[in-house]
Amino acid sequence: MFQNVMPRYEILSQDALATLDAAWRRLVSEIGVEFVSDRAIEMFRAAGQKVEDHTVFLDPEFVLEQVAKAPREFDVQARNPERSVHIGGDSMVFGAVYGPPFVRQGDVRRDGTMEDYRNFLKLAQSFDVLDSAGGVVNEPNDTPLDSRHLDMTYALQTLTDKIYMGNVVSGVNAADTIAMGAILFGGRDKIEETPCSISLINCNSPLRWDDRMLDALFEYAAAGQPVVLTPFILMGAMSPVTIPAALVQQIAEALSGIALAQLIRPGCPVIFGSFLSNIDMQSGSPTFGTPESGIGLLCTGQIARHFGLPFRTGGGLTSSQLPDAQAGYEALMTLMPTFLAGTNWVMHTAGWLDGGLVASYEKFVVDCQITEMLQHEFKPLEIDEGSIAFDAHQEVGHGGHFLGAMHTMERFRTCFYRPFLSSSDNYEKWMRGGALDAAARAGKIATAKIEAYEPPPIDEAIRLELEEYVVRRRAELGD
Amino acid sequence: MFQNVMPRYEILSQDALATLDAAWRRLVSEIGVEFVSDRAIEMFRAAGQKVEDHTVFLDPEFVLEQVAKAPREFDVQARNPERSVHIGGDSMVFGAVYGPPFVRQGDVRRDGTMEDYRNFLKLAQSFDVLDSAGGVVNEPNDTPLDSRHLDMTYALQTLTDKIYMGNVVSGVNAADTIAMGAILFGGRDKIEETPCSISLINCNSPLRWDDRMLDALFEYAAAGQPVVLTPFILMGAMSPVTIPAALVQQIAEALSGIALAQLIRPGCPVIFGSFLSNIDMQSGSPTFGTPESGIGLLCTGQIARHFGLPFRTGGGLTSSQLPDAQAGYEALMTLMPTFLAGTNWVMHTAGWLDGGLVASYEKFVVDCQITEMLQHEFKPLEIDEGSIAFDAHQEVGHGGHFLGAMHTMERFRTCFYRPFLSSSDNYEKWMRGGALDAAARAGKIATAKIEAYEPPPIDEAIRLELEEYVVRRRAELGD
Amino acid sequence: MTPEEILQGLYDETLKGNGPRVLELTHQALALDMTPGSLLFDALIPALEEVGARFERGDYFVPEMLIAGRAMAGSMEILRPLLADTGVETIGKFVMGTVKGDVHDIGKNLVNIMLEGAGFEVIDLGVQVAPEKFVAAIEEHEPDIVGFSAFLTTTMPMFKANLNALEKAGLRDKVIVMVGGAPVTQEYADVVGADGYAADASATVKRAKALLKERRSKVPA
Amino acid sequence: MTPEEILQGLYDETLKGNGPRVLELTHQALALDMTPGSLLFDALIPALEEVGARFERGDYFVPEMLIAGRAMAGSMEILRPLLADTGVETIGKFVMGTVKGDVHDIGKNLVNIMLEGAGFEVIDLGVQVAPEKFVAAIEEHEPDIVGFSAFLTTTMPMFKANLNALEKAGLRDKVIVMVGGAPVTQEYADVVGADGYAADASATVKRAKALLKERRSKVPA
Repeated sequence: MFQNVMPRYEILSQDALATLDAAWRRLVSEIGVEFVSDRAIEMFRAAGQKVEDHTVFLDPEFVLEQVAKAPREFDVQARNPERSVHIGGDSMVFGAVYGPPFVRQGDVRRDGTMEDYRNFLKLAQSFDVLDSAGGVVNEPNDTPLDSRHLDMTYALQTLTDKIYMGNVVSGVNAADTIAMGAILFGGRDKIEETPCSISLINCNSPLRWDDRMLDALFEYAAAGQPVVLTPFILMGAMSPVTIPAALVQQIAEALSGIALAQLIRPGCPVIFGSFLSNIDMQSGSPTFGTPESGIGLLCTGQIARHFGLPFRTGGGLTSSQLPDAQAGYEALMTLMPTFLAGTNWVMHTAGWLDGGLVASYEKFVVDCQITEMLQHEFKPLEIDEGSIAFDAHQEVGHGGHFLGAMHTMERFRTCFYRPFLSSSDNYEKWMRGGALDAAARAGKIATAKIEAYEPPPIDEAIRLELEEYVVRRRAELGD
Repeated sequence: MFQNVMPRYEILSQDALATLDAAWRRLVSEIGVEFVSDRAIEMFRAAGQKVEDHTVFLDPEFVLEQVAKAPREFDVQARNPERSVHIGGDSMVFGAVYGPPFVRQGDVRRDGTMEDYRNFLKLAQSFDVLDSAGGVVNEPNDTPLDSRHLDMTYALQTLTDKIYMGNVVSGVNAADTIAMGAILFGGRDKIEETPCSISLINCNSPLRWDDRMLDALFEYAAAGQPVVLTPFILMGAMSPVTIPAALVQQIAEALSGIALAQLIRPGCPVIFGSFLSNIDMQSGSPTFGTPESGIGLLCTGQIARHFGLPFRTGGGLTSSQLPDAQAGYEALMTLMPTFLAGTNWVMHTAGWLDGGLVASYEKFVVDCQITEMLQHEFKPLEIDEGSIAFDAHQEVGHGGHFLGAMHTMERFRTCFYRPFLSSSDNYEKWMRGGALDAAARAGKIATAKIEAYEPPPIDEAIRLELEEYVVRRRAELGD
Repeated sequence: MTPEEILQGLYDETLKGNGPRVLELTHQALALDMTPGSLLFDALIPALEEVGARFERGDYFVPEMLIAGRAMAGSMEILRPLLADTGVETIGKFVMGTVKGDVHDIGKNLVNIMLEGAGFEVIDLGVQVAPEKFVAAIEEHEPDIVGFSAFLTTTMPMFKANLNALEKAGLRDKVIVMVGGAPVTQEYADVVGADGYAADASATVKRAKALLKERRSKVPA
Repeated sequence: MTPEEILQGLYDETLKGNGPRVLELTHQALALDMTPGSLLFDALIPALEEVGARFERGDYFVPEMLIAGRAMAGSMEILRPLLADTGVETIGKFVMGTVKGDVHDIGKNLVNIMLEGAGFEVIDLGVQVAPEKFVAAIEEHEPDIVGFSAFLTTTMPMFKANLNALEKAGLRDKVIVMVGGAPVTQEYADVVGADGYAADASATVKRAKALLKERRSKVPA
């Protein structure tokens, strides 16, 4: 888990914040938010909010009262206590890509399988920059649909010892995920005390919360498991084309979802989510790593801090089909602002390709490399006599070199970050090494890591109990 | 010319600045700076500084007095007045890569030629994000050495109508460049009034200014042409391995060079230069786009502002041999901080590969793409009723789409930045298009731009006079 | 205005997406006793083919596509009953929906825009459309084609469920079935037994026209 | 200490770059009447070969290379005159400089570090070395190899100027000429008539050793 103690880059003036503040209040109270769930509607009605059909017209002050119940910061436990994380404040917690139906390895693009899924989990376990494999690193299309969530959760719990994300396809799946968490951590009371999963609840923007997502939300919130309430906005399609409008809509959607979570269980840990990019207005394709999404991301951080909530945004996003130059610059075009904004929970950190439709082995390694570089870049400078190194100048004089100075001898192993993927070989050496581009080298690293993978030890009794649960539930679900 | 009115990202505390301030004073006064030039030494001696052999022990207050004479901001004129630039303040001015002996096009890496040089100038003229082709976009190895500077300057003056950089190989070359500038702009008084070139004077770090560079400095400063005094620091070799030490050394070197420029001609426009990266301590290779260089860059901007000077740093730097993912993320890893710091003069913006040894056609296009994206990202948000778009929500309601909303209709052509290189084609469309990666697409764009290039009109009489000058001087130089 | 001028006007204004003016010209044309068929085939459809071509070339943006389609749809409201009376074939009728369990509709909306732009009459059932709803809509509207859109690998199996429901209702042979959505592939479409698949909106229009032509060449109208 | 222990100690301490201790052990060894040749071939050179191997593998960093080389150089100061007396061949003597007009020296310094690390005696003439200075240094030090380093395409022609100066001074056949630097290529080295080129420091060591071996196999020592 990375601590970002560098300054935040904030670009909204106080005036601008005030304008956005006035605007979301107007949106929730005059346009209202649709909750496609009778349970949710009843809760809002009982709390005195104006309800028409499935639309709730929210009193902004009521919303803020609910939001105030959410903790500013909280812990999520991993089965390896060293991997437990803290969400909020200066912490930045990173998870891998989430959701791609396809997988790319080298030149081949194909349906993702359970084999791929397990491989990506091994990679996620192997890279220290990642605090979590996430949840659906790729869709394992070769496993039965109704019980797939059991297989994925079991894999997350056994192949990695890091925190993981909960399945949100339905309320039933959510309940299974919680039950398996309770087994792993020794009882539901244990995970209600310190949660063990984070779940992604997306808003069907504009201004609509969908029944499936809400069913999952009810389960997780009731169990005190953190939920990321994410307005999922591609400007131009799901929001107006202007960034301020998207920001306002994002506040309205996220806070309305958070308010519901607090009605379900006051004090339930929540994360202010954001997934903000735009479509290409010519073709209609979603685009990623765009200037607009970068600006939106920086503003989002500032807004979340304004409401005193931990937030999620960013990742190694790109529209590119290959781990090429475009993938490199687009991923960083989102990851750099992710750090500048001090994002607390970062999904899609590694592996994302083709607008999230593809999980790529090579891109996974590229993204881990970029993230590790950023984690080094966002460290505070230590300025003291030692680092000012006057003595080194006395030793070296004018026009000399510092390769053998005492000051260098004391520090040379650790003074600079040494990348594992980037190459600084000169031309001849690079040619001798096979003239591999970054993608090819990344592929080799991925293969090597998967081969070298060692499963983290787990109590056999617990593993058996999890396995029995999976077998029993699979039968009950009829797969 | 881009105006960056976004906030600057500053990471040094006041205390840290004060410590660095104390340290450079100690460096210049106790270790001193070596000037391998009797003329320079005489000037410092005459100005009352303590001199021993070729080392000057500078009084920091004296240095600051000289620095105070340099203008905070100044103009540089291009022969097309619309391309003239302002250096300093919020302006960011971009030039292409400078100095590579080799060229890469597709799979081929070879010695650069005059043909390549002219091609790169055409590219630089074609991309609006660039304000200048720079100077030695690649070394034209197939032209005679002694008169090469004449050919390059002539090409810069005729193939582009943007500002250009002066040749610094020797005092003679500098004088020729100035003379050709005088021809182009109608007399030496015209270019002394508003300069027409910028020249790069590198410090032979640590703490040594070399005779060749100083010879060129004397010429340019006397003619009132701006000089970029650049400590060229690869930490670990030319400076101690700690960033604060490199920053202190950079201040000492840059300010001492600036002081000399002011002694030569008080008020001479100068730019606080910085080229700061590190070597790999294992292999000794220079590395670029590193976390350390990113941090150094951000600090440099803050330091230059502290001294009230325009500054140079950044660029699309990378160690990569190919325009691959590494080239993409390393270039942006430097270019993003370049914008965050509000760099006034950016060299090596486009085309840099292999640690600056190679100018690449494809990378040139990739970098222009990245820079154009950043120029869009670093625009202030307009927050007003129109951009908040409440009416659009009234029109669309919950869960609808905004593709046809009035608000969208009014803005769809210009609301989002549309990249010229990045592709957001979906998989099938991309396959139909030939499954080209970003480098391949960039190569096509480069070829198309060079073919479509139209020379900017020039007064034939002036062109003839320039040509005559080149012919006459070439004969005098014996080539 | 002469009939020629009216046709030219209809073409130009449809291209621009000027709905009110297209309606006005439609009324004027009918007042001059011009045939609905000539309006459709000599002005509206050529206009929308040009719109499609411009979109493909990258000249037209999605919103332009959309308003051109809307302008044409306005005119078609008036022409459709008249065309039915005269027995002229329209391009075709398309029932479209995102499958049950799935709320992704941006892709589907784009497809609808393009289909309308190409002269199809589109009935959009929205998102989360259950098999019974598809069956009911097909019975009510008797479309030429039905489209299922799915964006989740977990909802793609609904294609099969929908097809089974059509079988059961005895409608499978009465309608062409197309499927699409980001995770869908041609292979998957073949496996579930759909008649057609397309990867994006303009491909959908081409494929839909081709399938219709094929069908009509087999089945007498 | 036994002679075995001393050799082991020399090997270990050279590997660590512990200069003072290496000197001490050298003195102890000579006090025990061990031969300079055995110190050189059974401890120092094997140690430096291991250093080179570790560097190549990426285990050793440049500064470690540098202090190991310095440690050995310290011992060689003492051994060299003794070896000369006994007629044992040392690894070789290398005069190195950056050519006139060029101030780039990082690459050259690295090469020097690696050469010293491999046991060469290196005389570094610094930067901006004029042809006359190379000639004078070769006359004074009688090296086996001279190296010209250039980093600018504008200073690479100095290779030719240096070679001409050697010709004129009648030294061209007395010394192996190597060239290098970032913009230099094998082709260029061939064109100007240098004996060897290498692209980086470890390649330089390999190439230098190979050239020496070749030369010595031809010319009797």
